[in-house]
Amino acid sequence: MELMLDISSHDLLIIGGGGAGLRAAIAASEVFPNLNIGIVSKVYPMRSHTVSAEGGAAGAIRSDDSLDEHAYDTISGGDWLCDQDAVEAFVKEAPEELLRLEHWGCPWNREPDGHIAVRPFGGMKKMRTWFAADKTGFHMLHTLFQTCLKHSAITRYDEYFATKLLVEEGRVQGCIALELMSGKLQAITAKAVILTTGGCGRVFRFTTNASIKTGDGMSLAYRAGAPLKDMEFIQYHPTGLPFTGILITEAVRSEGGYLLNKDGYRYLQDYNLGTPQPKPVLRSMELGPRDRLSQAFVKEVEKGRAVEGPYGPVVHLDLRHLGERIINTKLPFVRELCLKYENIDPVTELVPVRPVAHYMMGGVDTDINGATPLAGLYAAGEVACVSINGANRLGSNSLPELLVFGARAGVHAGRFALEQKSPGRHLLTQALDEEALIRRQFLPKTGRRERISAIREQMQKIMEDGAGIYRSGASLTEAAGKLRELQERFPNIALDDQSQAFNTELISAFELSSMLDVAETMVHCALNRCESRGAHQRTDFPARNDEKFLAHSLATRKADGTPQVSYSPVTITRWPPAERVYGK
Amino acid sequence: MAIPTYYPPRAYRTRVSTYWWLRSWPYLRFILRELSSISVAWFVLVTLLQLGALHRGPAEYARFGEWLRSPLMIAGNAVALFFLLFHAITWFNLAPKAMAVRIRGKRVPPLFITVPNYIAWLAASLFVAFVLLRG
Amino acid sequence: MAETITLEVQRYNPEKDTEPGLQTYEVPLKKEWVVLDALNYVKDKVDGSLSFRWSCRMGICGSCGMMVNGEPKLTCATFLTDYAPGTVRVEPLKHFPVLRDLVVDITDFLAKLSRAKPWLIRKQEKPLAEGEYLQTPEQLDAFKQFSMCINCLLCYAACPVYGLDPLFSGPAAIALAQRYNMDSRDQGAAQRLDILSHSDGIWGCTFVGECTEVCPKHVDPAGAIQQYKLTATTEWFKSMLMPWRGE
Amino acid sequence: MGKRSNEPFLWMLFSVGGTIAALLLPVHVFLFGLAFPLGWLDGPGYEALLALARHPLTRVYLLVFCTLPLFHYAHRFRYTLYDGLQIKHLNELINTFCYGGAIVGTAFAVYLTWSI
Ligand SMILES: Cc1cc2nc3c(=O)[nH]c(=O)nc-3n(C[C@H](O)[C@H](O)[C@H](O)COP(=O)(O)OP(=O)(O)OC[C@H]3O[C@@H](n4cnc5c(N)ncnc54)[C@H](O)[C@@H]3O)c2cc1C
Ligand code: SF4
Ligand code: F3S
Ligand code: FES
Repeated sequence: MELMLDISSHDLLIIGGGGAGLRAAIAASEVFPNLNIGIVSKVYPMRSHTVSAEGGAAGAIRSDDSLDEHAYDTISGGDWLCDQDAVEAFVKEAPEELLRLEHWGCPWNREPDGHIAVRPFGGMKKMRTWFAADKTGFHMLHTLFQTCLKHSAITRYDEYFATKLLVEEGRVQGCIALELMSGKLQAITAKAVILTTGGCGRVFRFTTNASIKTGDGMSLAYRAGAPLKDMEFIQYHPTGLPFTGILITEAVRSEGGYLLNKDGYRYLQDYNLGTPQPKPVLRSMELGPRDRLSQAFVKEVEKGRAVEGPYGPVVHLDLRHLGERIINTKLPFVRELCLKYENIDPVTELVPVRPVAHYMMGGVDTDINGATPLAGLYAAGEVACVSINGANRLGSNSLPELLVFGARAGVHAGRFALEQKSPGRHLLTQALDEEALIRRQFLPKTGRRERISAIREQMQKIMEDGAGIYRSGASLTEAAGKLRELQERFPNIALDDQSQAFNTELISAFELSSMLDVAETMVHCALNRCESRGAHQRTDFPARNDEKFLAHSLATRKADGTPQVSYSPVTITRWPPAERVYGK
Repeated sequence: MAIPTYYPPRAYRTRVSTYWWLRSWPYLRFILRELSSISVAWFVLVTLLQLGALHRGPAEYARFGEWLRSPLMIAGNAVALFFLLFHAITWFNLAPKAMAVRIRGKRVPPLFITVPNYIAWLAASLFVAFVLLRG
Repeated sequence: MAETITLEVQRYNPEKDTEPGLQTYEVPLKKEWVVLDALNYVKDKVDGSLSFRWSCRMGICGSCGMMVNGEPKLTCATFLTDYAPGTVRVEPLKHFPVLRDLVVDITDFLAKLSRAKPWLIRKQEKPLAEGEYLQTPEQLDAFKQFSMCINCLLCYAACPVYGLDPLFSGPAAIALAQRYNMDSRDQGAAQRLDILSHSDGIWGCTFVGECTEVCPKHVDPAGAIQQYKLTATTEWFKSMLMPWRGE
Repeated sequence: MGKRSNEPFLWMLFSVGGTIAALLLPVHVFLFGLAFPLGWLDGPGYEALLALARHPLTRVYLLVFCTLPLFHYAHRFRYTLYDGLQIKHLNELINTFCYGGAIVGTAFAVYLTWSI
C-alpha cells in the first residue's frame, strides 16, 4: 500500500457532518458569506447518527410553559452539574432554532390549526417536545443536509476520515483526513476547526449507538491537547434489545408493559419502586426513572434472577397481555422494530431487554460559544461538553443542543477564522509525518498478530464490567489497568487488508484507537469522582458530595498517554443545588 | 455545494445485459406490458383496413371478412386480445398511483379510482357490443 | 435449524482484480441474525479485508443496501433464516460503479439530488419573529410519504432505466423534488420543473414500478414520478395556451 | 433548460390513447377479431355496418379510436425499443418509425372516416 498526499485549504473546517456539523456550517455560511467552509465526514452526512433519534426535540413554546421551567428541569435532571449560564442560553435559543428548522422545511407534527404540536417527554414537567412522527432525528438531519446543499460556499469531503488535528504555534490549523474511496491522505488546512463528531457509545458492548459512534473527535482533541470534561457520565437506557441494542421506547411501559425476571416475577417491586398493579401507574414500577430501572437490572443479575441469553443476561419485557389491537394501534413502530430487526413478535413472544449505553454527557470541554481551551478549536453536539447535560441528560434535550451550540460554534469559529492569518508553514511536515506514522503503524505485512475485533471486544467487556451502571474503586482500578494493557497491545494489530481503496479495516483500527483513549478517560474520571451523581453510581460512595464534587472533571493527556484528572467549578446562576426529587 | 476532486480509483462498472428483462418476473411482466402496445397498433390497423374494405364496396368487404376468418388472423387476434386485456388491467390498476386525488386534504383510497375505471370499462364494452349486436 | 449457512460474497479489489469474483464463507445461522451480522462476523473473525458500509443497524441511515440473492435489500433488515437452507449471495447494489467488494460509488446520486433543489424555496422569507409557516396535518400528509426517503438507493438498483441510462435522474431524486413541490410552504415548483421536465428527468421513466416495490420506507417514488408527469403536462399546456403568463 | 421539450405533449397523447385503448380495444378485438369470424355471435352485415359508420357520432368515435391509441403505441414502443434492445442511440430512426407510423395511420384514419 502506498499513501498519497493532497492539500486543500479552507477558512473554516468542520469535522463531522451530523446535526451539529451541518448546523454549524449553515450558520457560518449565512453570517459570513465570504467564508470558505469545508465539512469532513466519515460517512455521507445524511447517514450520521442524528438520523436515529426518534422521540423529539425540546423547546418551550406553549403559553403554559416558560424558559425557566425548561431550565430547571434540565438542571435538576442533570443533578446540578450543568453550567447554568449555558442552560439559560440553551433554553432561550432552542425554540428559535427549532423554528428555523421549520422554515427550512422540517416536517414537524402539527396541531389541527396548523401550529407546531408538542408532546410530553420523560423528565420534562411541561409538554415541550417537538416531534416529526417517531423519526425526529431523521427529519432534522435530512432537512439540514438538504438545506446545506444550496450553500455553495460549503465544500464537502464525504467519506473522509479525520486522523489527526494539525496544531502549530499553539493553534489548531486543520486536520489530516483519509479519503476512503481512494485511500489518499488529504491535509486540510484551516484558520479554525469545529469538531462535531458525535458520541462514543461503541465503547460499550451493548449500545443504541450506530457503528460510527467511536469517539473519534474526543480522541482527536485529547491528543491535540484539549481536555475532555465529565467523561464518567454515560447514560444508560433501561430497555434496549440485546445484541443489536435497538431502543425500545418508554412508551411501551407507559402502555402497560411488564418487566419480568426469569421466574416471570415483576422484580421492580423489590427495589422500592412501588407495588405491582395490573394497569400502569405513573412514577411507579415500570414507570420509574431510567437510572433506577437500569440499576435494578444489575441487582437482579447479581441475585442470579435474570435470564441467561446468548448475548448475556436479559430480563423480559412482556406485552402479550396488551393484545394485538393495542400493540398495533399504540406501538406499531415497536412491533415493526422487533419483527424487522430481531425476528421477535411482541404480540406472542416475550421481548428480551437489558440496559444499553445510550448517550455521552461528557466530551470536549467548551465554553458557551463552543470554544475549547485550545486556540482555533471549537466543538459542538454530542462530542462536546458545554455543559447543559450535567450528570444526566434529559431525553429530547440533545437534538436542540446540537442546533443551538452548532450554530453558536459556527458563528464564533467563523469570526475567529476571519481574524487569523493564513496557516503556518510547518503543517506540511506534520502531514508527511502522519503519513509515515500510519504506514509504520498499520501497514507492515509481517510480525503482527492482534485482531482488531479481539481487542475491541475485550475493551467493551472491561468497560461493561468495570465502568458500567455501577462502578466501584476496585472495579475501576482493575479496568484502568486492563485498558493500559490493551493500549500497549494496540500497536501489534495486524490488518488483513493492505489495499488503498475503501479499506474499512484501516478505519476500524483508527476507531479502535480512539475508543481506547475515550475509555481510559472515562475510567480515570470515574475513579477520581468519589461520589454518586446522576448516571455515575459508585457502590463505595453511594451519596452525592457537593462539597468536594460539585465540579467538572477534566481529563488531559499526559506525556505517557495516560489521563490526568483535574477539576473546574460548575457555574451556578439562579438554581442552587438541591435534592433531586422524582415524580413530585 | 462543491465536491473536491479525488484520484478516481478504478471502479468496476457492469453493463446491463441486453436480456435484462428475462432476469426476473417483474421485469418480464413489465416488458410484456410494454409490448401490448404492438397489439394496440395491430388492431387499429385491422380496423383501418376494415374501414377501407367497407369503403370499397361489398365485394372487398366480403374478401376482408374471409381474411379475418383465416386461422392465422384468428390466432393473431387471440394473442392481441390477451395483450389488450393485460394492458387494460395494468392500466387501470396503476391509475391511482399516477393520480393522487385529494378530497378535503385526505388522499382518496386507490380503490376509489380503480373501481370507477373498471365500471367505465364494463359500460363502454357493453355499449359497443349493444350497438353492434342490436341489428 | 442448521448450524451454519453459506454466504457467497462478491469481492472486488480495484488494485488487484480486473473483475469481481465470488467468495464463499460459512457463517453461524442464528434466529436474530441479519445478513449484515453475517458480514460483520466474517469481517471480525475470518477476513478483515471484506469491505461494506453500515452504521445504524436499524434501517434508518440507509448505508447498508446490497443485492441479496439478486434483490436490492437493506442488509440490516434481511434475516438469514429467510434464506435457509440454501446459500445467501450478497453483491453490491446493481447499476452503480463498484469501488470495492460491496461498496458502490453514489456520487452520481448526490449530484442529482442537488440538482432537484431539495430545499424549501420561498419568494419571500418570513422572519423568525413571525413564527412558523402554518401547515395543517392534512397539508403535512400531502408530502409526508415522499419525505421518508432514507437515500438507500435500493430503488436505483431496481430501476432498469437507470441501469441503461445513467443520466436518468432516477426515482429517489425525483421523489424528493416532489416532496418539496407538494409541501404547502414551498414556492419553488417552477424552478424544479425546468430541471426535471426533460428527457433525463421524469420523461425517462417508463413506469416499471420496481422502485416502489423495493423501497423499504414505502416512499412510492413511482407514484411521485407519474404525478409529476401529470403536473408537468398541465404546466406545459398552460404555457402553450397562455404564453404571456411567463416565468 | 430554455426551451422545454415536447415530451409533455407526447405523454399526454400516450396517456389518453392508453385509456381509450384500455376502455375500447378489448371489446373490439373480441367481437371483430374472434366472435364474429368464428360465428360465436352474429355481427352486423355490410349495409348495417356502412350505415353505422356513416353516422356522424360514429365518425367521431372512429377517428378517436383509430388515432389516439396509435400515439399510445408510438410512445410506448419507442421506449420498449430504447430499453428492451438498448438502442437509444438510434433514437432518430426509432422516433421516425414510431411517430411516423402513427402520423401515417392518423392521416389514413382521417381520410377514411371523412370519405366513407
Ligand atoms: C437511538 C437513539 C435515539 C435518540 N433519540 C433522541 C431524541 O429523541 N431526542 C434527543 O434530543 N436526542 C436523542 N438522541 C441523542 C442524539 O441523537 C445525539 O446526541 C445527536 O444526534 C448527536 O449528533 P451530533 O451531530 O453530535 O453527532 P452525529 O450525528 O453522531 O454525527 C457525527 C458526525 O461526525 C462524523 N465523524 C465522526 N468521526 C469522524 C472522523 N474521525 N472523521 C470524520 N468524520 C467523523 C460522522 O461521519 C458524522 O457525520 C438519541 C440517540 C440515540 C442513539
Ligand atoms: S425512495 Fe425508497 S428505495 Fe429509493 S432511496 Fe428512498 S428510501 Fe431508498
Ligand atoms: S423503476 Fe424506474 S422506470 Fe420509473 S417507475 Fe421506477 S423509476
Ligand atoms: S445499517 Fe443503517 S440502514 Fe442498515
